[in-house]
Amino acid sequence: MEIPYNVKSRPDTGLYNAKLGIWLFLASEVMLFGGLFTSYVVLRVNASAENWPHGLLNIPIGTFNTFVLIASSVTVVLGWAALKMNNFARYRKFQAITILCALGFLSIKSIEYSDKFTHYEIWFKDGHRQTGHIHQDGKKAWFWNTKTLAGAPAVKDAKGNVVKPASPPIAEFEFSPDATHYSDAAKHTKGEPAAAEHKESAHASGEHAAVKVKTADIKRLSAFVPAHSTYFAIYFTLTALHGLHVLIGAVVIAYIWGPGAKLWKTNPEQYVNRIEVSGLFWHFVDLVWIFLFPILYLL
Amino acid sequence: MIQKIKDLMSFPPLTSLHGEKVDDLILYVHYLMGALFLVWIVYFVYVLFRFRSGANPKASYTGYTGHVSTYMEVGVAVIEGILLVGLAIPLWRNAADEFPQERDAKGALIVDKEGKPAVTVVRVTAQQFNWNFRYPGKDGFFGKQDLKFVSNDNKFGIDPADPNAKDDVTPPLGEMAVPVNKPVIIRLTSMDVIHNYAVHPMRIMQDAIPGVSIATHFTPLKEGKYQITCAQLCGNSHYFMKGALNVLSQDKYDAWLAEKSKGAATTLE
Amino acid sequence: MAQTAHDTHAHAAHAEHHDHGPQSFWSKYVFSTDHKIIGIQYGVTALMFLLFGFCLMLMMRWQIAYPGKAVPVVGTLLEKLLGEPAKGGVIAPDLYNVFGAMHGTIMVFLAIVPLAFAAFGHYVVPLMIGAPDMCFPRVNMASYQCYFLGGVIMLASFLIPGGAAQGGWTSYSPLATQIPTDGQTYWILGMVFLITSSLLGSVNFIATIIQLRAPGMTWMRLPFFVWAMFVTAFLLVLAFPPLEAAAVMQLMDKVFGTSFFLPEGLFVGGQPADHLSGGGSPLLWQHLFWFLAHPEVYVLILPGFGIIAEVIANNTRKPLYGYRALVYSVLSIGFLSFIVWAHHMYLTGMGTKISTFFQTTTMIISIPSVIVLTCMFISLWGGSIRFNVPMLFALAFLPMFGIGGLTGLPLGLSYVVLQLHDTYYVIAHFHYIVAPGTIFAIFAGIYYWFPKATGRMMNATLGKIHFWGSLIFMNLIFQPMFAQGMAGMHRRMYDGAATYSLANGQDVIGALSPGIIKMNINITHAAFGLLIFQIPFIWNFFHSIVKGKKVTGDNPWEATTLEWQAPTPPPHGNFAEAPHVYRGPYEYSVPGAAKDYTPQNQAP
Amino acid sequence: MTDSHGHDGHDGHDVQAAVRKYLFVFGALLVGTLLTVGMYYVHIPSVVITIIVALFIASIKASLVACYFMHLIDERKMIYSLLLATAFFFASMMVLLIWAMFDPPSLTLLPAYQGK
Ligand code: HEA
Ligand code: HEA
Ligand code: CUA
Ligand SMILES: [Cu+2]
Repeated sequence: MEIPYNVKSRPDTGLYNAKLGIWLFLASEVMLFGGLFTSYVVLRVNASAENWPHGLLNIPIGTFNTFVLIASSVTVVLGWAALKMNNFARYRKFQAITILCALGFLSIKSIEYSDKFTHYEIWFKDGHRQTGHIHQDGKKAWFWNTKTLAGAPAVKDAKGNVVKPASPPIAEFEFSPDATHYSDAAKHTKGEPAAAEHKESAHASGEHAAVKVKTADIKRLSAFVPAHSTYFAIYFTLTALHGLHVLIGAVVIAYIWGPGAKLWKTNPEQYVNRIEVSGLFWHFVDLVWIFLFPILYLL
Repeated sequence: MIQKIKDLMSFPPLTSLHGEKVDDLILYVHYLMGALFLVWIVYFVYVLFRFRSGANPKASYTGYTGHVSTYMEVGVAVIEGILLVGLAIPLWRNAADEFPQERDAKGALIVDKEGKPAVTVVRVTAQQFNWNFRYPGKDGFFGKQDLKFVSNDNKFGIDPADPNAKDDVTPPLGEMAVPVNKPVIIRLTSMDVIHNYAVHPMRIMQDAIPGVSIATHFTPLKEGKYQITCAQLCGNSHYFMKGALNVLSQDKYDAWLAEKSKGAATTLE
Repeated sequence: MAQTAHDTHAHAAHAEHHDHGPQSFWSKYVFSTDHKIIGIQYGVTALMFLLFGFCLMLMMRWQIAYPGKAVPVVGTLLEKLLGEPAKGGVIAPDLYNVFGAMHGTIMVFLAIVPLAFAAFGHYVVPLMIGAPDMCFPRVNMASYQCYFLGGVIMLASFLIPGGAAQGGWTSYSPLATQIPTDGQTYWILGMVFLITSSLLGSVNFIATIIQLRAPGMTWMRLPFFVWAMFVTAFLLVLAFPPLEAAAVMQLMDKVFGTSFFLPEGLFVGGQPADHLSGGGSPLLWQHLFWFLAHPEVYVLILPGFGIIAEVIANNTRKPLYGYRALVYSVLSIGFLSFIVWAHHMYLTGMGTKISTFFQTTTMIISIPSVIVLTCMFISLWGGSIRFNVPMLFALAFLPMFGIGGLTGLPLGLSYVVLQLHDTYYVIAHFHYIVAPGTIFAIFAGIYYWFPKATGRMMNATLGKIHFWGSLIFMNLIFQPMFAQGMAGMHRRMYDGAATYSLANGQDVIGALSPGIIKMNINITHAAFGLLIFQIPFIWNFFHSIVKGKKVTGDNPWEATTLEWQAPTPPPHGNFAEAPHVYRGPYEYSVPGAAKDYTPQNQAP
Repeated sequence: MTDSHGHDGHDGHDVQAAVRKYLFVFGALLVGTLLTVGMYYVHIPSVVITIIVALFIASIKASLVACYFMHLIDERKMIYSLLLATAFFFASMMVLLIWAMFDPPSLTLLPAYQGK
């Protein structure tokens, strides 16, 4: 016996199996991201102004990425429409753009990520704080934190061979501070969400000249990694989870586009269904980003 | 009679003012449960006997057609509603919102005939695996507390600049005392993980959660030694996290406090 | 999206099975896409976990009864396996917490849900609705594999240094993140797999029930069991993801040093934790956890209701009383279960408004449960009751669930919780529901559907021994816990609350009396008694697979629902010819009919 | 276009119209994004208004995607009831959780806590 309604819709529900399946799956995804959004609100309301950085993300890049994702959503649905009109070649073209957009989105996101990993905040013992970059041997330092400054003993494997040489404690390092600190800026422009745009420009061009910073003066040092603050924690959690969805969606779409396309010859109706179902998932991913972008970048 | 029922159900002894109401509510709910259980179990046994296949080889397609079950369901709902609206909710308002007044409108301490504070206020900070207590001292004011001051030498985050902190009293770990027959307010928080402050004869239990301060209140009615149970899993020695609560006469309490406040200022920093 | 990649291959898979070519052991029993095999895989794996969870509990009960004494029989083995925490065969406090957390986790997520929901659901639901299989057979297989992997991760975590999770099955932060071992990380990873598994499974259930009902199988002709599964699947689909979100955040806290659930000024291991950014909230975890965990407890009981309903209808030889009322009740239980969760959190500093809301919803949700039980009870009236083994378990379920459910009522009132929160009263409350409740329902289901799955009956005498032994010892275990709880004995006490006993000072008011402490020993003995009475069952189970009495027809219980109209055991694809449904599910003793049962697919 | 996109026959004309609709929605989405970003640079003095407007625009965009790209607008009742239930549970989670976290009078967040 064959499983019914895999291809054709069941008359009384008007749905084929996979379509119902994907909607159910999306319902659970709504609750998954819903849980994270709810947490975002709670943490945000809980946080004091100094502990919730503003304007550290690059808005033009974010906006551009939003366009990329929206465009990919449109090409999915256009591709599907092309197939409906039996135009396989056109479908292929549109869907190829979708996949490229997905890759583009992910690449841009990873550039943004790496930018954060090399951007630091220092809490000085005297209470003031500063953001900026750290240079070591002329290169940008990655992933430093307070512990890095203390140095580390050599790592040896079981046989006693040195796997990683010891790093000496760092007494002083070169730091290029940004023009303003987000929490200072927030104080000046009381209550405005902005304060950021000086920041952006500062970051882009007007970095102050490098200064020497003494480890002894530092209470805490952190790159803009999840552990930096609850804001970055939720930022990375949400965007990474979203990125994972983009990746999975792209893989599925690419599979259907490439090796899976044989089905078009044998069972075109089912093939179109697959496009529709993968498309539904893709639009959902887009939909999540539509909320993520203003919440994380702008508010 | 009621005491007999309570003993039968192994209620612990009762030594606080509001505890009576906790017990009453527990008893009322259990009466409801007991009645329901009894009715159903009698019916159950009867039915199993009467309609066993040996005695009743041919089942009835229609079965029971009356309405008694509907009345029972409505009855249960109504009784639950009465318990909820009539008792549970007002009582909880009393526990969570209606705190005894410690100060009058002008901010002066309210005192009893002997000039002693009418309400005892204690700050409780739980830690793995013990209890820290703080008393406000003579002025009746606690030092300001802010988590940003927390450090190894200042575990409670007391504002070092606040003069009110100077006469605060910190008895040894795990030792708490209160005067009998006077309302007590405790303000609970924790330094590390979630604990729970429970004293069963007083019928109080309250979570101690890091980052927040939660207040609760009770009025002890009987002098004596009590133990504070930690009622929330807090690590490998959770089972061992016991505190002492001594309910003393006013005189003894004053003496105790005076003794503990010697050198109070130094225990702080 | 997983569906898109998999579902439609079923077509090909079927073609392959159609020619009945010889299948390898692997493709037939391990990587099977047949819903029945998957059901059996779930069942057997989950029974193992049930036994394992029980063994963990026996070791804990030993420690509670005889604190600091070496565990008999397995003590040396424990020491060999786990090292320091089981030194000399004595359970250390850390290990006790490991066992406690894992007993809860394993019982709930790896034993009861996979048995009651996944095993019975996978095996029975498609048969009951007259479908050839589930909608997405590949997804189905993936669901079992995720479950299996999750189980392996949970088991593996026992053997890592420091052992498995120790923060209780509730894994409250900050405790769960502060314990310096990796157990919690494994727990979270395991949970992610288990969550994925139930997600895949339940999406499949819902789609199958909506799409693959046989012609004529309208919603109001569905057996009640299918309804129960339908609602359960919805609970899993919609309540689990927030826990997944919370798990991801806790994982970040644990691995990447974030502070989602950690406030400012926290001490870790007695030192101020200035490496943490702070700003998180411990209560957030509790809310997200209970948002899942309350619906989860109904996931534990609804399949039980379903099984019981089938067995009772069959063995009273009459229709269930109030079928519609039952359906609407489970629907409202499912609906309401999403908005009562904070009744687990009354003592977290809750104000009057919130507590009023949650107390009210909690009281309201008890009403449909009362209706369900009432309908079952009244179904007995006028029946011709056969006391076979499944029916015995089903009948015992009723008062046992009654006790567990009724004791939920006081716990639903916040003022009462001032006395009873986190005491053994709570332990007794929910164990009455899940142990003599759901486990009995599971036993009833196993005895009932065993002949369909194997073509052989289980031995009734052994079954009756199993039943009476289990019933008596279950009550001996859990009844005293109400008294202990009322007296103020708390759960998760490594030494069985000896620290708080009168023995430590005669003048302490309210310390636990020797009588209360002594109960620990009696309970433990009863738990060992319970173990002994499981032996007939285990033997019966395996022995009957190969040696049990062969059934003479496809319908040994003379039942009406569709699964009994399929061949025994049903082949891949289930029915010889697609069934057509003409009537409701419980047409027993129809006046004027020739037999006392009229199958759903019997043409009028 | 009920069930549309019906898998069975439908003329290219239908699809053509749909394509125009998609492009229109695409345009609307771009405009929405620009509006949100623009508003940010304009510095509306009230944070609350900024948040409300931003979320409002986002919701509009989201419903456009859901209704047209995901064809919700001519979807079946089954899907509607599913999404309605999900929306309800999501809303109750969000609202009740936030309410429960910030209402309690007996619970004071420590940093703001003033000694008495
Ligand atoms: C399957 C599991 C299950 C089920 C169905 C329930 C059902 C209920 N539970 Fe329970 N509960 C748990 C599992 C379950 N619970 C668990 C695991 C915990 C502890 C978690 C932890 O902290 O680790 C817990 C804890 C728990 C608490 C928190 C206690 C605390 O920690 O302070 C509360 C409080 O409201 C509660 C209430 C209820 C209520 C009101 C019901 C209601 O739905 C019950 C409704 C049922 C009835 C009202 C019965 C009706 C029957 C009749 C009328 C017929 C009677 C006939 C005869 C007896 C013959 N439960
Ligand atoms: C579904 C859930 C479930 C089930 C079924 C059980 C079953 C049992 N539980 Fe448990 N329990 C929990 C969920 C469950 N528990 C949870 C969530 C906690 C809280 C954990 C925490 O604090 O975080 C807890 C805690 C808990 C405690 C408190 C520990 C403490 O706080 O320190 C105790 C104490 O006695 C206990 C006892 C028991 C006993 C004696 C059983 C018995 O009823 C077990 C009976 C088992 C059987 C009868 C097994 C039969 C098996 C077979 C027959 C196998 C056959 C195999 C084949 C055929 C292959 N449990
Ligand atoms: Cu502190 Cu348990
Ligand atoms: Cu609950």
